[in-house]
Amino acid sequence: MHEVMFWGFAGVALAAALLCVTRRSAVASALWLVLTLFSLSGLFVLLDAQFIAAIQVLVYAGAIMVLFLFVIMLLNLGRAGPADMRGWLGRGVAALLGAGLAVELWVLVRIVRGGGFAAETAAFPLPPGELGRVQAAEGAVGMLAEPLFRQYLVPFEITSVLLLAAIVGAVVLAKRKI
Amino acid sequence: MTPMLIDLSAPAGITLALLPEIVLTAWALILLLVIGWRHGDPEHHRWAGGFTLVGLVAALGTVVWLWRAGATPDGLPLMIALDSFRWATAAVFLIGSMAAVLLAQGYLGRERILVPEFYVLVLFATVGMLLMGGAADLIVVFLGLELMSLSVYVLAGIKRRSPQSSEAALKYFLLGAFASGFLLYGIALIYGATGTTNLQAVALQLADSEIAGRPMLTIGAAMLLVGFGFKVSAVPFHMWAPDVYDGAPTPVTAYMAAAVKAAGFAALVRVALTALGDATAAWQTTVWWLAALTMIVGNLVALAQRRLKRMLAYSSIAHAGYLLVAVAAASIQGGSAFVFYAFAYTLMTVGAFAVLAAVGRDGESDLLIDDFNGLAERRPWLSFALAVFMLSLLGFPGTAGFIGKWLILVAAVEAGQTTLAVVLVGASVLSAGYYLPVIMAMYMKPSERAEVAEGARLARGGRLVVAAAAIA
Amino acid sequence: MLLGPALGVSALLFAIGVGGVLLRRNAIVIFMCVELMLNAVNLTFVALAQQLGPQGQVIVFFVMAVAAAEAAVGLAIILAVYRHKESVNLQDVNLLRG
Amino acid sequence: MSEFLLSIGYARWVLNALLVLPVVGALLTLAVPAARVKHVAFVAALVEFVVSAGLWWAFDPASAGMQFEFWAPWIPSFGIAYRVGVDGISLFMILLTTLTMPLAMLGSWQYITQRERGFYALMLVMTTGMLGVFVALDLFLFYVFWEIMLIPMYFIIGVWGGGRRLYAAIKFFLYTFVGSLLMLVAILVLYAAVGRETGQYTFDYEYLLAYSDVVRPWALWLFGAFALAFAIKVPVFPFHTWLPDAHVEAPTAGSVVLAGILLKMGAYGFLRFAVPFFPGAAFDPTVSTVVVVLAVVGIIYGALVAMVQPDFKKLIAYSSVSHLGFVMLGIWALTVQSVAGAIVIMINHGISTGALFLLVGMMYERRHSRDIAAYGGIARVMPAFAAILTLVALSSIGLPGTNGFVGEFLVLVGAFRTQPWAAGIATTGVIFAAAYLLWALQRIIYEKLDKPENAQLRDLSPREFAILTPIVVLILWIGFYPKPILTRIEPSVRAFVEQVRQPAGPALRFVRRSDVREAE
Amino acid sequence: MPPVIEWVWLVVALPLAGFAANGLLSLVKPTAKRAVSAIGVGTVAAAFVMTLVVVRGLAGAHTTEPFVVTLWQWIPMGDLRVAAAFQVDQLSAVMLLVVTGVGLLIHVFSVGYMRADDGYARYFAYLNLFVFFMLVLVLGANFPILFVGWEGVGLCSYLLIGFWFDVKANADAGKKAFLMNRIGDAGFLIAMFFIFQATGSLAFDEVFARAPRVFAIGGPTITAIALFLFLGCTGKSAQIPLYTWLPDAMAGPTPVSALIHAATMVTAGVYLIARTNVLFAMAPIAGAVVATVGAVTALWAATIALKQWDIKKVLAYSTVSQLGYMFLGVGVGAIASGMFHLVTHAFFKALLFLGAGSVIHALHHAYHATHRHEDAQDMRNMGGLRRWMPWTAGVMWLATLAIAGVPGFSGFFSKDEILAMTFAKGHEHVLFYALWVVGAVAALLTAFYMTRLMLYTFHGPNRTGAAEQGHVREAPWVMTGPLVILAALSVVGGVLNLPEVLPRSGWLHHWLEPVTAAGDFFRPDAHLSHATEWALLGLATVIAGLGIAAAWRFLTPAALKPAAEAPAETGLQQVLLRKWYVDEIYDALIVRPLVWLSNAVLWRRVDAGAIDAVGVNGSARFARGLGLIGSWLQTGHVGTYVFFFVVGALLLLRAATRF
Repeated sequence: MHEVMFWGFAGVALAAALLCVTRRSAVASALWLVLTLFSLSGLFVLLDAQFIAAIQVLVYAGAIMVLFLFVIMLLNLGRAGPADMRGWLGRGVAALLGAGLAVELWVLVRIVRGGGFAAETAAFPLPPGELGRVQAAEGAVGMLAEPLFRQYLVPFEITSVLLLAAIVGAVVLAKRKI
Repeated sequence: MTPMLIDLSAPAGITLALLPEIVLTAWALILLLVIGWRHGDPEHHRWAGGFTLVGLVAALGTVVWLWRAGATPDGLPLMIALDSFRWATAAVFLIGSMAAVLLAQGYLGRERILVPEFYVLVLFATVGMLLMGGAADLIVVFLGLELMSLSVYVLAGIKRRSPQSSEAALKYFLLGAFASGFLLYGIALIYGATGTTNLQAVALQLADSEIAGRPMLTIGAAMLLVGFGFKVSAVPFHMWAPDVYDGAPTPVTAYMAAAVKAAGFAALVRVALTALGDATAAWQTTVWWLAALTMIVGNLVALAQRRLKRMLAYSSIAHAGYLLVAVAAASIQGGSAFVFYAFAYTLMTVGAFAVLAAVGRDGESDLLIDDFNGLAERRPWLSFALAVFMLSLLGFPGTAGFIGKWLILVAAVEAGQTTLAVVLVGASVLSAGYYLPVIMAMYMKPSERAEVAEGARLARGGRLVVAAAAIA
Repeated sequence: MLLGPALGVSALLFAIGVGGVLLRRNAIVIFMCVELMLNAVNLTFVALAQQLGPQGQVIVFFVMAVAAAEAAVGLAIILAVYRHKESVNLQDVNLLRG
Repeated sequence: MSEFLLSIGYARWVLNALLVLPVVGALLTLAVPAARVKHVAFVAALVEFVVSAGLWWAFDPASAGMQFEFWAPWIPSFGIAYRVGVDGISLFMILLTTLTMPLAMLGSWQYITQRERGFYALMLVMTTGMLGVFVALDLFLFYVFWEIMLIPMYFIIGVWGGGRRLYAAIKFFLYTFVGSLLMLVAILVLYAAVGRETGQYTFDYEYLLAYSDVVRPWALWLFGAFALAFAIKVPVFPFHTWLPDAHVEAPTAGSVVLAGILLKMGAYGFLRFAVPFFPGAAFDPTVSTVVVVLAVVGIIYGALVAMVQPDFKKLIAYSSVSHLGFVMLGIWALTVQSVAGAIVIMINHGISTGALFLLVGMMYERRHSRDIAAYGGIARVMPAFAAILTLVALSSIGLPGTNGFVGEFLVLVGAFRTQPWAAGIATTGVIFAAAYLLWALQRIIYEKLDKPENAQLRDLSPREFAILTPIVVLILWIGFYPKPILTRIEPSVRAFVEQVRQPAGPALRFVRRSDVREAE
Repeated sequence: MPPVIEWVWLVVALPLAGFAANGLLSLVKPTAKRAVSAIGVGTVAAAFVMTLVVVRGLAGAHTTEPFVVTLWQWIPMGDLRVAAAFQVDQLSAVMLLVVTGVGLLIHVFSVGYMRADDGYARYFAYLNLFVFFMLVLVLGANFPILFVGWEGVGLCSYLLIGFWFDVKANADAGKKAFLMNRIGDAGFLIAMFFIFQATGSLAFDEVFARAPRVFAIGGPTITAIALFLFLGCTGKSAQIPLYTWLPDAMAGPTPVSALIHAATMVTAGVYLIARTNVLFAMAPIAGAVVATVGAVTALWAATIALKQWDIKKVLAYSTVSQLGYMFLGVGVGAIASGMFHLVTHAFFKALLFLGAGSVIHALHHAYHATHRHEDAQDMRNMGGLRRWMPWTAGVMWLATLAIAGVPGFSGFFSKDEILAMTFAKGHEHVLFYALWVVGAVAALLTAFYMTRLMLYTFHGPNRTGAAEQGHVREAPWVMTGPLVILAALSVVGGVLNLPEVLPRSGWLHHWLEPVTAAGDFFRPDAHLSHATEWALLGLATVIAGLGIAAAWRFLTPAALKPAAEAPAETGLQQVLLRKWYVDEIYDALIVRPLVWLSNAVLWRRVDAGAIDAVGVNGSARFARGLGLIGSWLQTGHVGTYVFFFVVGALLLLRAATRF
């Protein structure tokens, strides 16, 4: 059951991703990307990351993609332009390089298949299902809140500065009149 | 002197350890508040610059204080490192930022880029750099890098009237984000291979040579290199650099060529030497090739340039190659050589851009080398300064550039990278082919411009930069 | 134990994202492809977190924040370019070259 | 004299003074009013010469080692020290330098009319650079000086040079730069290897020399890097093409310094560094054959090409290639006579060729042409000039009784012992030398005075006499009584030859029995 | 050592002082001709007196060992010790006397000859310098010092040939002389290197003492040394193949031709072989080569002399020819005979040249007076001059008889002795009989062309021109005085070394014995019976008479036309007039190819073409070209950048997964 759902979400995610990059219309691409993000969120749930799955939907699909769509609409880019996609040579090159990258990275899967993951990572691997149990015990939020505000306090604060900088930057660039 | 032990798990300790960053952030916030209702007036603008400078100096003060106090982490450094590398690089970044601010003060007014947020963004970018140089965790590296990058994307495009500036921002942003993806993937794989993102913990794991050779780690390292390679503009990930340097306002270009690149290197050196120091097999050869290619391509293409700004952009790529040699040495000497060279390079390149800014106007990107003909007659001191910068960039004895190059060569040779050292000197010869014509134009060719170039006066701050850098 | 498949899916997604960046000329779509790449990496983190503890998920949290920030700045830059060129097609953005 | 020098502690401060004085002079030239610049510079150069002249008396001719040494730590963490010293090999290079500079400045008196301040300051700075090269006993220090003097020369050619000065300047710079950077790498490899082996990381000349054996596996490569740097500077055929351009385009003083001193730095480098550090590589049969062949080719080739030059300066430039070929042959023949002869030729070439360039400069100042064809018959109107030109040309030809003969004779007589064929062929060089110089001489000062613009030329002015008199005196003095010079050179040369021969071992199997006698 | 010998340096120093003084005067006050003459002649006269004193000292010492006066160490380096040292012995004494004596006479003559010249001071400076170097040459106690003089006289020769440098031909001739000499000098140098290599010394006494121990008789080293030395001699003494400079050298003032190119410098080669006779004695093959080259040169030059019109050219080829005799003499080992001929030749050839100078001087004045530009040296413009110049004609006839070998005159004895010694060596190898025949034929030709010269110059009708005849005058006494003295010497010079068949024979032979003895040790004793000797003397007389008579009989001065109207020569006459086209052949085979090689190939192709254009500028252009490609790839399109980015990333990953 678990696995069937995994492959289902994975299949949708991959297919939607492919459509996202190949649709001429920017709006279509954006919507397919939203579908990919949703599928990913499903995968996150299956991988014992419920909180992440939730904010994936909230932040990514809900906020970021809306922003994208907003800009697309603002700039009136809804209609596909003829030059949006590369020519056949460009497509071939893109496909080739993409496939090449996939092949290179596929080695990761082979490793995991071949030797089992426990042998692959040196660090303290959790027993299978342990993370799920922790999540059940501490709650999806609690499991993340603890490290986030203790161990990862510094990065968290940096993130806040980062967002502030992004706001300032966006304002500087996008404001009609300064 | 007893080292000052800092407990990095307690909030007080973290505050102390991050003092420079906190000072800068606080400064940025105050500045943001102030300029919220006081901007648009050149007077306010100048004030903002001055204020920023004070902040940078204050941060430098805290850095020096922590350095002299011998701040040492109590146990494993979590997230943030406390070592001399951090303080040294922090000093380089802060000085680079100061130079950029000094340069910008006159420049922005002259070019009518009256956006006081410029300084806020410089401060934020500096915070990002400090974090990159001081990171003890890959996540901090990543976040610092993003903080710096985002700020600099905006800075590159801050001259909104100029299509070139916007284009530079767009190219930088798209490729930068793209490269961040690779970097992040690399972090993920290293996390996967070692189970941690803490640099020292990673190193501990990799002390086991069996792990060091695993594909997950090597691929992760390669991905990291791609990401850093982009930031430091290593060939073949360099192609954004000339365009962006060309299009961005000159003070920003100087900032990018000097401090931003140095920050990228600082992070690279930290990751490579601290975390992957025992897994040199995974990256040394690659860095070797990157270094060689970067030096050769950067210098060759620079040879073909006729516009000074673009030539300096390619030269900055070439210098990234020299710095990569220091990284490829994979030794402590390499690290210290890097710090010194970064410092020297910051000064000389900022100086060169400062002269460029002083001579040209309206973006300067159209300033041909031929336009410098006979400059020595008209503006002897400026020409002298530029000549010194060129020689320093060339690595001529008597300049800081030489000492830097010397240190890098020593490190490379001691690490047995003699071939790379030979490539380095060969590339230096190429570089003479474009640095010298600048000197030739200024001193040995007659002036073609009839008009007495009285305008385009160098701002006081700019002059300070030139003077400081010329001493180097 | 879905680690292997998850890593594979994430690698494929990443590759698709890269392919998209190579394929497209529209700055916004390229940016979306970059977002896709970031998400692929997120999937890797989450999959690894299942074995290595919740830190991986925390990192995903940060990545999302970064993505949001990038989106804000990036779209602002695209807007700025659009003001000059009336286009976000990268074919039209080549003042700087050589 | 020597008591007086002792009483003022001359030996302790002389080298430092020599290095500092020109810089002080340069600063002064920047400070004084424009009209006084050249006087100040000239006085500075003259003072420098006077100070250096004491070396002649204070030098102990019995010692082969370094004298007047001074040592001070500089960058201890890298084993870099400020260490200077003089031996019989460098002594005359120093004197030559300090003598040439005031003469070259006098020779520029009217030639340089623009940006005098810069010119004289650069000349003085260059003096320090060149002297530094000759006295440095620390490889880092040496390298710094070696490179530093490039810049003043580059400016002197590029700013005050002739029509194609830009091309000549950058060619000069790049050529030299290529070689010297490779040498830098070689220095570092030596430093690292010796440091690794002995635990003592230092750039000290004598320390590295003592342990240079540790790099034996890569000695050929390191030697190659050093040799390239020096060969370009010498210049050895086929690395010589920068020389004609640089010589021709440089202003008089530039040519004089180039020919008189800069070229010597290459040969000096071989004597001081390349050969002693890597004797095995330098006298590897293949290497030594190549060098000797190149030296001989340079001798003949330089002479032949010089013969057909229409430009007098270019002719002199190619003649330098020929002369320096003798120097290379002398070093590689590795006998006491030939090496000493090489040094004497270095001195002579500095004097004679420097003088020739000064004379060309005087011609140029009058007629603004360096074309041989523009002259003819000027002995009628400028008899004193013609007489001195003839004398200098004869010295360059190597006529016995002039300095030129002493050097060439020593080189050839020594070289014949170990490299008979090369020496034999090189001897024919003296024929070609006579051919190109006499032919040029004929076309310049003899034949009919058929160009009206030449009819009114002034003969030498008192200033020009002042420049040329010391040269004439030296030409004759060294020609007739070179002994004081030879005795000062001999111990160092002897030490050089013995030290190099020792480890060279089987490579020197061609040394004849008769040659071994002298070691007894 | 007699103390007076120590003063030998004065002999050398005096002319040098004269040079310095006159040289200075020539730059400062060239018009002070009186002072110049006083200095120029005075120093040489003083040197002559000093020479007499020194030679007296030497003769009084009755020693067989040379006196070596070391002045200072010249080039001491390692085991090489070259001292500035003079060697006074019998051989150098002879040369000293000739050089200072004849030199003095020619200096005196020059006072008259050069009186009107602008470069009077310069001339005397050069002449004094020449005497200085010549004295260094003959006094040098080691090879390098000898070489100083050797090259120095070459230099003076160069300066004096090109004395009237306004004319390109003169300057060319000077240069040619120097270069030809230099070729020989290179040989000399190589010989020195060999000697030093083998014996470890360059001082004469040491070398000659060590030579028997070091060299095998007839061995390759000693032969090479001797041949290289002889190469030096062929340059200096104008022998085949390097003789062509000497006729051109006649471009110089005539007293110079007399002093340098007849009496002294050109005989330096003979002197050198006499000096190193030990070495030549040990290298019989080299000796044979010397003799052969000498004999062939004697004949060769004589043929050319037959057809020359320029009076000085005839004398020049005659000089070459006579030098050939001297080499024949020293080549067969008859050192004293060679030296004997050297001395007598110095007398009569100097006389001939000075006489010719006197004629030229007169004609020059004549043409000058009428403002005609005719060649004052062309015999076709002379004829019948004995009417106006009886003294000159008379003394020149004496010299002609001497050189032609008329019995009783000095040339008869010296030339005959050489031929006799050659003949005597014939029993060793038939080659020497052949050489004797060649020498005899050359003697015949000598008698012929000298008579021709006298006939055309002094006899028959005058062709100078009607207007000019009135201006032709005998030279002043300052010029004819030296002529008379030389004439006397030419006549009686033979007593120096009479043949064995006469009483008081072989004085010079005995005098030189200390020098030649070491060499004679290695030579088989060649002796002629008195009968043969008488026969040879008779034959010589016949040859001389035949030559003179033939000239007298066949030549008709009356039929000659002045040079301006003379018809072109044809056939063999043309070939002889053009000197067998040797100059043209040298030019075509050596000079032109060399210049072409240097200019078109080495300079333009190798230097500018290959090294500079391809190597240096080519690499610069190549680098710039690569840079332009890189710049072109920088398209400005993000797509391109991403493409390279991804390719790079793939390569990096590829490298990473290989581990």
